[in-house]
Formats: sequence, C-alpha cells, structure tokens
Amino acid sequence: MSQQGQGQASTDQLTVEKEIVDRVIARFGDKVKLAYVKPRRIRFNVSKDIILEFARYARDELGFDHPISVAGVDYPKNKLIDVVYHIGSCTNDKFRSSVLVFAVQLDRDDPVMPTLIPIYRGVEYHERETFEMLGVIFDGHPRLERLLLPEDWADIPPLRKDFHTKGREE
Amino acid sequence: MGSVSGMLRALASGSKHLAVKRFTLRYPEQKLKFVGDGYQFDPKEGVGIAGYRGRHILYHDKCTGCQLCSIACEGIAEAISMVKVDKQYKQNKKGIMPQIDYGKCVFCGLCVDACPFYALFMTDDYELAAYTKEHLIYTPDQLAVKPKYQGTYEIKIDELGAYHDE
Amino acid sequence: MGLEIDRERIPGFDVEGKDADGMDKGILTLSVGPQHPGSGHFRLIVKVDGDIIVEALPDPGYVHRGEEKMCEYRNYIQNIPHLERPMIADSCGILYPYVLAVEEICNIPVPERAKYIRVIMAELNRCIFELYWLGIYGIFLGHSTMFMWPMADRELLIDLAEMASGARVTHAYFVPGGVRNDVPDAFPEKAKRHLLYFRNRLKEYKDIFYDNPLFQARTVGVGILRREDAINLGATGPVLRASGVEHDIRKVEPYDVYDELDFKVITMNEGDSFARAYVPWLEMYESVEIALQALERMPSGPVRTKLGPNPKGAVGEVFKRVEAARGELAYYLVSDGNPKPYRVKLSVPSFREIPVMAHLLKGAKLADMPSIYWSMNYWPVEADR
Amino acid sequence: MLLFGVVASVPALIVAKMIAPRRRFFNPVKFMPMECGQVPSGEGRTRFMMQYYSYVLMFVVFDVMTIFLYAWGVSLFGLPRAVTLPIIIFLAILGAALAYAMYLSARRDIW
Amino acid sequence: MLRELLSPKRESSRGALDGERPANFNILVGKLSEVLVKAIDKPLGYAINWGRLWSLWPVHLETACCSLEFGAASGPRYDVERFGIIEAFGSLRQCDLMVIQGTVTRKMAPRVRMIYDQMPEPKYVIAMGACAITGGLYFDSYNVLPGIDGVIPVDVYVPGCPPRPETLIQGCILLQEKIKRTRFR
Amino acid sequence: MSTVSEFTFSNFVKSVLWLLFWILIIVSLIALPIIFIVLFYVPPPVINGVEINPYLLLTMLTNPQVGAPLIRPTLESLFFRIAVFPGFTFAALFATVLIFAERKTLAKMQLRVGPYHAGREAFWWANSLGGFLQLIADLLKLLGKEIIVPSGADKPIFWAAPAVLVIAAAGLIALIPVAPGWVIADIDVSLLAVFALLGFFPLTVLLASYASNSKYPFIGGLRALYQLISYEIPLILAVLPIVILASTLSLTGIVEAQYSYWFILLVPIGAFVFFVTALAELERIPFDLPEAESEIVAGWLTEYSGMAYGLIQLANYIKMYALSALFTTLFLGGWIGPEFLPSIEVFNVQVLSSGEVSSIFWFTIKTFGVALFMIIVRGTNPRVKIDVLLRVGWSKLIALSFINVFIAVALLYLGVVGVGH
Repeated sequence: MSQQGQGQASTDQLTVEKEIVDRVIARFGDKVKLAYVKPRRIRFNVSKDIILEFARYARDELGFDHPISVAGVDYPKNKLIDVVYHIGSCTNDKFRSSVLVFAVQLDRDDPVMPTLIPIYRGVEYHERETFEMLGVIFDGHPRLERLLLPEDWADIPPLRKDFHTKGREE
Repeated sequence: MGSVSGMLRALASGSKHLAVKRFTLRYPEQKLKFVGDGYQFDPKEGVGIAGYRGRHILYHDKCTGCQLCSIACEGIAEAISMVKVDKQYKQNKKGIMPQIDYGKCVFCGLCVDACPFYALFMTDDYELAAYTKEHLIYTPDQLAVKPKYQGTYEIKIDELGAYHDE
Repeated sequence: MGLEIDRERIPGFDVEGKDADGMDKGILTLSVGPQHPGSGHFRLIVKVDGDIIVEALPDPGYVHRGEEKMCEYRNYIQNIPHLERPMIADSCGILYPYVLAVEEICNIPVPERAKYIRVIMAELNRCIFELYWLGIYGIFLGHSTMFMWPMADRELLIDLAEMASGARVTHAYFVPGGVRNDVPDAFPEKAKRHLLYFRNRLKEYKDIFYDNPLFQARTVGVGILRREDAINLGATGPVLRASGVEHDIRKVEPYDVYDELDFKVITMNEGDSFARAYVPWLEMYESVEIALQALERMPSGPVRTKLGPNPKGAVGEVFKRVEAARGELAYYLVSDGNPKPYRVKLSVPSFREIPVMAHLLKGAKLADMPSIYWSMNYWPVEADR
Repeated sequence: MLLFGVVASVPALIVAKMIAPRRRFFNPVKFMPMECGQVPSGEGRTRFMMQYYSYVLMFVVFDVMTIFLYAWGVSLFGLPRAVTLPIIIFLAILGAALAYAMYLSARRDIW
Repeated sequence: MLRELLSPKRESSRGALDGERPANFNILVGKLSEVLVKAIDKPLGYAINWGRLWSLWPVHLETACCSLEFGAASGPRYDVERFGIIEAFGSLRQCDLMVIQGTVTRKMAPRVRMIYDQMPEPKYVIAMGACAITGGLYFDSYNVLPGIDGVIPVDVYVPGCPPRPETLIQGCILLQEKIKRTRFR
Repeated sequence: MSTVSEFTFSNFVKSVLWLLFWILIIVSLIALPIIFIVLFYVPPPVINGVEINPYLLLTMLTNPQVGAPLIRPTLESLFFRIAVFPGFTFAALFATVLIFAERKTLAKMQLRVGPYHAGREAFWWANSLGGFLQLIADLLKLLGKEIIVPSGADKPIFWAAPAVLVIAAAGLIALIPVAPGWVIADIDVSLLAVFALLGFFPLTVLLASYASNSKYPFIGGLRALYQLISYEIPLILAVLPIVILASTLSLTGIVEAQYSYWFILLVPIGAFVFFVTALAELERIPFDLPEAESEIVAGWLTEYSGMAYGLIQLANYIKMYALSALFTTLFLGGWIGPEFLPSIEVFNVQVLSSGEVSSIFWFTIKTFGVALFMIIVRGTNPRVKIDVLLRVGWSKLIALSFINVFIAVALLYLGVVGVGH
C-alpha cells in the first residue's frame, strides 16, 4: 500500500492535526484507521459502512464543509480501489488550513459505496467522474451516467490500471 | 439620474479612446522583437537562457547523434525522429541527426534541455504554416538553416497609450 | 463490473426534447453548445419554459483528453508540457501545484530567487487569465469594446511572460527545483513599466463596464449564490469570495514566498453576477501589487536546482493546492517509487463550479444565462482535463 | 419606390441562387435546422409559453389610443382651448390605467 | 500538381473528350453559349473569387485551448479584421472558414463533421495547432483523434501549440493564396 | 464552367479585354437589331419638350452642350428620384458608407485598425482606401455563396422575407425630404406612413423566424415581437409634440416649421426617447435582443445564409440611414442650415442651385452625425434584457413621453412657439 511509512511526521508543530485526530479517534475509535498525519494533511481509512456517519461528523462537528477533490486510485495488486475524498474547511478558522483526507477501500470487482451527496452536494460531479473513470458505483446518486467520455464509449473505465492506451501496453 | 450619468460616463470613456493611439501590430509588415536569439540551454549550469521558443536550429558540427533529444520527446509529442544524413561528421559516427515534425512539436524546449552538446537550440522563427503535413517535417538540413527572421517592433508606452514602434 | 449504462439517459444526440410530456407543456429544449457563441467547448442542455430556464444540465467532456491517464505513462519532467495544456490562459497556475507536489515527493530544494520568479509569473498569469475572462464576459453581454480592451492590455503582460519564459501562453516554465531559466536582465524594469501602465488601464474598465447602468441591469441581483450554498456546493476562488467567504489559499496555506508578501483577500457579500465580475477586477490590483513587491525583493542567485535526468519519487502520496486564477487548484499525486507517478489527480476549480452553475441556472431567465455561465470562471478545457 | 425595392432586391437573390455553388450529391445533414452541431431534437415550432402576455394586451389597447392622439395633435392649434380639457382627462385615464397595470406587473413575477 | 490540374491544356483536352455536345451540333448556338460562358463566367469568377479572399468569416467553433490564441488574434494587437476576418458571426450559416482550434476529441468529432456539413459552400478549413494536425501531445490519449484529416478536408495547417497569432495570420494568407489559385465553382 | 489558371493581373486584364471583344460582337449582332425594332414601335421619351431620340443621343456624344439643358429635367423626373438621388442608390451608398464607418469607428474605439488590407494584392491603390474595398469583397462573396433553405421551412416566406425587408426600407426613404422639393413621395400624412412602415419590420422578422423551422429563430422572432411591444408606443408618443408644434403630419411641413428653432431645443426629452426607441427599432446594440449571439446563436438570422443574409444586412443599414434621417428631419431641422456652397452649373446651365446644394450638404452631415452617435453607443454598451426593456419602455419611456407632450402643449398655450410664430 502506498500510505505506509508516512505516519512518522515531526510531532512538534502538528498540534492542530493532533487535535483533529484525537477528536476523530475519540468519536469513532477503532472503526477508522489513521493512515498518516503530515503537516496540514490527515488521512483516515474509513470503511464504507460508516462513511456517511463519518462525513456528517466531519462536516457538522469539525467544520470540514466543502469537498476539494474526489479521487479514485486503482490498486490491482491488492484488488482494491481507493476512493479518496479531500475535504477542506472555510468556516472553521482553526482547521481551515488543513485538509481532511478520508479514503474508502473498495473491492475491485464490486466497487459499490454510498454517495456523499446528502452531506456534500458538491461531490455530485466528482462522483460521476469517478464512476466513469474507475467504475465505482455510488448508491443513491441521482444521475450516475456518462460525463466526460463519448456517448459510445464501450471499453473498460480508462483510469483502471488494466486499461492501456494504444501503443503503451507494457 | 445615476443611471444617466453612468451612461454618459460610458459614452465619454468610449469617445475618449477615439483619440488613443492604435495598439495594432501590422503583422506582415511589422514583426515583433524578442529577447536574445531564442531559447538556449547551458548543460554545464543546468539552466536555460531566456529567449523565444520557435523553430529549432541544429548545429551539424556539434550533433553527435546521441538521440537524447528524441528520447526526451518520446513521452511528450514524439516529434523528433532520428534520420540518416548524407554527410559524415567525425563526432557523429552513426550519421544520424534529428528530424522534427512541426505538426507534432509543441515547442516546449525540453529537447533543448536534453542536448548535452550545445547542438540543438531554438530560434525566433514562428512562420511555419503550410499546405500539407509533409511540408511541416523539417529535415536536418532544413533545421541547420538560420532563419532570416528579423523583428524590430516592440511595445512603447507613453502618454498616447501603448503602441508598437521600432 | 456494473457498468451497464442506461443508454436512454445518455446526454447525447437525440434523447432530450422528444418526450411527449415536455412538448405538451411547451418546454423547449435548447442545446447551448458545442457550436454556440455563448458556450465555448461545452454544452448546456437548457430547457426553457417561455423565458425561464426550468432545467440546465451541463454536458462537459468535449475536450476530455485523458490527462490523468497520460500522466501515468510519463516521468515527472515529461508531464510538464501536457499538464499545463488544460489551462493555457493560466499555465503557471495549473503547473504550480504539480511542481510543488513533485518537489515534496522527490525532496527537491528550491532556490530563493526561483520562488520569487514563480510568484511573479503566477501573478502575471492570474492577470492574463482574468483579462481574457473579462473580455469574454464583455462579448457574452454584447459589449465588443470590453472584449478588445482587456485583450489589448493582456498583451502587455503576455509580453512580459514571453520575455521570461519564451512562449506566449504555454510557458512550461516551472520545473521541479525552480524555473527553467533566469529572467533576462531587462525584465524587472520592463515589468515595472508595463505593470504600472496596466494598473492605470484597469481604471478605464470601471467607467465603460462596471459603472455602466446597462451592465448593472444585466448582472446586479442575477444568479445570487448564498454563502451556505457556495460552501456546500464546493465553489472556489472568486465565486466563493464574491459570496462573502474569505478563503484564499495564498493566505490560508502560504506556499513559496506568499507569506512574506503583503496583500489583501478581496471579498464581497452580494454573491450575484456583478460581485463575481467585480472581485476579479479588484484582485488584479492586488496581483499587480504582489508582482511589484516580489520584483523589489527578488534576491540574486541560482534559479534551478540541478537534477538528474529522471527524478524518482518516494513511496507515498501528496496533496498540494494553490490559489490559481479561478480558485483552489489541487494535485493529488501518488507515487510508488518509480520515475513515473502512479496516479495524478487534478482537482481543478472549473470542474468544481459545474454544480454551482447548474444550481444557479435553474429558474434564471434565458437572457441571464451568459452572465451566470461565464461569471463562474469556468474554462471547459480545464474542467474536462 | 416599393417597386424599385423589388427591382433591386429580387435579382440579387436570383443571381445569387444561380451562381452559388452547389454540391452534386444531396447532403441531408446540410439542410437540417441548425442546432449548434447537434442533431436537432424536437420540433422547431412548438407551442411556446407566451410570457409578458399582459404587455401584449396593453399594447393592443394603447397602440390604437396613441394614434387617436395624433388627430388631436394636428388640429390642436386650430381648436379652442377648452377642447383640451377632455383630452387631458383622456390622457389621465390612460395614465392611470397604465400605472395600475405597471403596479400589477411589479407584483407578479412572470409578467 | 495543382497547377497541372488547372492548366488550360487540360481544359482543352477535356473539352475534346467531353463528347456530350457534338462539335458540329449548331455552330452558332454552340459558339454563342461558349461566348456567353467566356464573357460572363470568367470575369465574374475572378471577381467572386477575389471577394472570397478578403471576406473569410470564421465559424464560432472552439474545440480546445487554441481558441485562446484565436481570440488574441482577433484582439487589438493582431486584429485579423484587417484581412476581412471577423469573428462575430453566431450562426454557422453565414460563415465560410472553419478554424479547428485544437484538439478534436472523440466526443467532439461527430459534431465537428456536422458543423462542417451544415456550412454553406464554399468552405475552407484551417487546422490550428499541433493537436488538430496530428494529435500533438495527445498522440497516446484514449480520447483524442490523431488529427482531423479523417474527419474533414483541411486546406492549411498552422503548427504550434498553440500557434502564435502571427502564425495564424500567415496561415490565413496562405489560404488566400490557395483560394486565388483554385477554380471558381 | 471555365477554369482559372492563375490569378495574375495580366490574366485579369486579358479576360476583361476578351469580354469587351465579345460584348462588341454580341452588341452588333443582336442588341442593335433589337434596339431598332423597339425604336420602331415605341415612341421615344420626351423631356422638357425635347424628344430623346437616338440622333440626339449621338449628337450629345460629340457635343455635350446640347444635353446641358436636359440635366435639370432629368433630375426632376420621377424615375431618377426613385432610382438615384433621394432614392435607392443614394440610400444604398449611404448604407455602405455607414457599414464602413461603423467598422472603422468601432475599430478605432477598440484600439485597432479594422478592415484595411482588402484587395492589396490586386490593386496597388487598395491600401490607400483604408479598406473600403472590404465591403465590395463582402458583397461579392455573399453573392457567390450558397443559400441554404432548411428542410421543413416555409419556402415562399423564407425567400420573401429579405426582399420584403429591403422593400419596406426603401419605402421609408421615399418619404424623407432631403432638400426643399427633393422628396419622392410628398404626401400629407407621411409621418403616419412612416409609422406604418416601421411596424412592418418586426412582423416580417416574426414571419421569417417562424418560416425557418428552427428553435433559435423562433425565440428570436418572439423577442422581436416583444421588442416591438415595448418601443412602439414611446416612439409614437415621442413624435406627438412635434406634430402639436408643427400642426402638420407632413415631414416637409415639419422641417419648414423648424426655421426658427430646431425642435430638439424645445423638446429634448422627446429627442432622447425617439433616439432610444430608434435604436430598439434598428435592433442594434444595446437592443439587439432578437439577434443576441451569446443567448440564441444569431436569433432570427440563424438560418439565413449567402445573399439572403446580405440583403437583410443591407435593409438594416438602409433602415439605419432612414431612421437617422428621420431624427434629423424631426428634431435637427432637416436640411436647414446656412447657404454657403456654390451652385452646380454645367455649361453655364444651372443644375442645382446654391440653396439646394447646401441643403443636401447639411442634411447629409446631420444624418451622418446621428448615425455616428448610434455607432458610438453601440461601442460602449452591452445588450439589455427583454424584461428590462419592457419595464423601462412601459414605465420610464412612456412617462417621459407624456411629460414631453405636456411640455409641448404648455409651450403652445403660453404662446412661446407655434405655427404662426
């Protein structure tokens, strides 16, 4: 996995980050896994069962109120697809320089997870893009359909690692 | 009344510009002046020298046929391919030199960064439009020609506004 | 895989408008784009009921070029030219976070002078983009003079950027470890001259455009984006700041030398199209201020750290964000230790404005469409990547 | 003059039609209604919601009334002054109706 | 090649091979019609071809980022209106020049073709930018066409990424040369 | 169809010479016999008591002095007036100059050059014209352009609309007096006729848009209708004080009533309202809603191509001339101005008197000034919205026009001005 070996951030200046971690751990305990803490970046790995709860907690209690990016990463070796949400904050002055990262690790053959639109309305198009590019299905999404690719696209989703463009098969 | 005065001010502002000098560069007759002789790279320092990134110039007496420019371009646009040249140079045992397809080139200059022998630079020439794609492929011999391009005009600023002048 | 797609619902060639339901109500489905003077390389499917837009479905993807997939086949340096193509009007802005991310993941130091040059170039590019944007905004509202003046003044700054980097718009100037070449000796003086003249020119726009009652009639009170909506929908940049949220990455999370420079974050509370058009104009003054300060303080020294041909990244991931001209631009970069990145994700501001646009267009008048659409700071190529 | 308009404009159309280039084969796409590069969907002439309908009604009324004023205006100089009073009253009624209509329009959104 | 096609020698030989109208059909009528064609068509053809040179109205089609430099070219500094090129026509029915401004993706290609089809004759195409000519940077992208030659016929190639406005103007001048030398239809 | 080997100047000259040669042959073989046959049956026209027969024409070739007394009667003939001077040719020329002036003035305001190079490869003097050949190039191009009629269009209406627009515009210029006595149709109620003709345009636009069978023209046509609704009444009301002050509906009479004061000095509000509504009538920025590019592609013009489009543009600019001239006539005193130009004489026979020349000069200058102001307004303003236009038209402009009417009535009753003044 990519995120190992990064948890060892210098511990002195990270008071704000530490506070976020403590509050999240206090609330969710073992259900979330801390992947790393770096200056201004905190990543948790969250299972898809509690993702809605987690996101709601992050929005309402911690003040992480707007989505910056939703990225899917394909790991064919581990048979996993990470859906990584980067959430920022405008309203909470303390946390506004930090980015809360939480990732859902899905089974690569059956990537289904609930949509986060009820909590962050802005993720609608990000999730459509992730659906299109990696084939992740978001339960409850109102318009899960073609976004960027042509209407007659019939190949596998292009950002999966087993999709190779012409002349670049390795 | 505020809206009327706003309208009048807009009209006045527009009319005022009837007296401002024209900004147009009359291109086919006037050409722009650039800094330096085009983008160059100093491999010893590892830093480029500022200049316009136009068509390349290839110094046949320095090119060793090492293909580094071609390799650099491989991941970018695949514009550079190595072709045989008729003449033999003692530093160029293989007798191959880059040929650039300007239908693909994006003028990023990373091939110049890759050349360790001061052989490939860029020039100020940008007049490359052509009728066919074949005309856009420049052989090593064409690349060796120094462009006859000479621009003299640049932006002048004074109380009449900005305009182009020699 | 679960990739079956309901072909009936694809926003494509012939599906909309044929349902008997919509016809009976007299709802007309307009396709605004791709060949439309008011759309650019983008399509809005607009359903109008008389003069009111009942639904606006954005249909991006006409310029989707697969940048993220291409990144996986190229090494860190080769990625530079094509990663700036999505936003060539602001090519430094879109390259900036990538360069910062690569510097962090490959652990490359940056000389001090290079940092200042980067800031100057980023601010010049911000102005270049805003001027182009303003020009198109003018022509969208039928004001051809307002297209031409910003285009003319933009050329002053383009001349500066070209002087430093060697290309008009696709600079490919930032590299991991600094910038590609030092600025010419004549640059600071010329830059000061052009920037001061440009700042005077900016005043002219107020009379003919912002104070024009006809312009105000088209934008004031049109497409009001409330503060909560702006935050929740993920709006960013001038759109967010026009809704009264003081959020600027240059202040919130300063990169390079922004924490040493003195500037203000512009906000307005109205949240309408006028505010979204006014904020960039005010920001251009700040940009000129920043660039002038950076020119004053620029130290001498090297501008580029010498690198090997193929820098390798450490295993791990970085998330870097900067404030580009259109808002918060972030790169999520995953590395598996190879010279090539494992995954690059661009989170571009234009893409984040799409839901805002759809939200605002619903219920607006058809004549308000251009002013709302273009006030979003939307650039289709960037959104599609 | 009108005839001359015909003489001047119709030949231009005919000449243009005659010398304009045509492709030999028939390209049905060319003659589709233009819709921004899309295949047109739906009818070009639909039933369309008539917005600002009340303005149309007001127009029908006022247009006739204003033309009446011309008959008054032309002969005003020859008329005794007392005749102006009814016209003033007439204008006042018109103005009041207009003001009421504008007041209503301000209260309704869809006008 | 072009010159050969258009040389008068070929014209006369084609007239002989034509065979539709026997040469001795009716000397007076045959001559007169030829005379009329010669007398009216040729100068009119010159005149209208000359008009086309200086009145190229580009269609408002933006396919990718080169539209930026196209906008700059119609701006005050380069001002293509000097050459009669006005970028102000909304509808493609009034246009006769199509500047493909950059990358044509697979989603855009059918639309580009359709826009080209819907334009009235005569129409000319300029491929602007490396992406429009060969695919450029995106030669290995899964969603980009390798040049637009397969979609529509191209008259002039303007390389660059994006081309300078000067290069675009040079391309327009080349196109004018080409129109001068082509047959009036 | 012939082929063109190469476009060189010598080829061009050769083809022209070739053309002349064959024209001579055709003339001698066909045209001359036809002329003789016609002359045999049709009596020659009589001007000023002189019979215009071929003999006289041939005499005029060698001795032009013979024709001199005939010039003035020719100028006064109806055909000349319709076809040439106050009529169509003059208006079309004026419209052409307006197109050119518009493009150049906007370009200057926008810090650029505008059309400039047209024709420089063929004619060495092309650049010295500053791009005037551009218009001829545009015209020739449009003439040689395919006209597409969309499938499903109502073909007769689609074809007729451009011609109808030109005809209506031509009808407008017939009513405008250029100088004392120089008007084609001098009728008593010419002002009402002008209003009737002005109402013609939006209806034609609506028909044309409906005939196109396409969505954007459809919306554009409806917008033209709304626009008519919003400006028509202010337009009519703004002219009412003029009628009150001049006590006539004839345009000539209105001009003659302004010998002491121009009406713009008495009713400036009316002039303002008339100017705004004239802009709306012309569908020019800031009121070009039916053609708003960024909203509805090109509005009702979307499906028009080639010469049909060219004719519509021609009609638009003739209309622009007509409305500027109308503004001049109604508010700026028409042809009134100091007499300072000399009379025109040919072989000592006076063709135009000094007063006439000055009148035409003043009229042209004033009209051009008004048109130039319209161009500057176009350069400095964005487009408005239809609901704004309706609201402003119905509340502000109508209120202003009513105030205006009361001012006129007050002026009349206070005895300040009037017909007998």
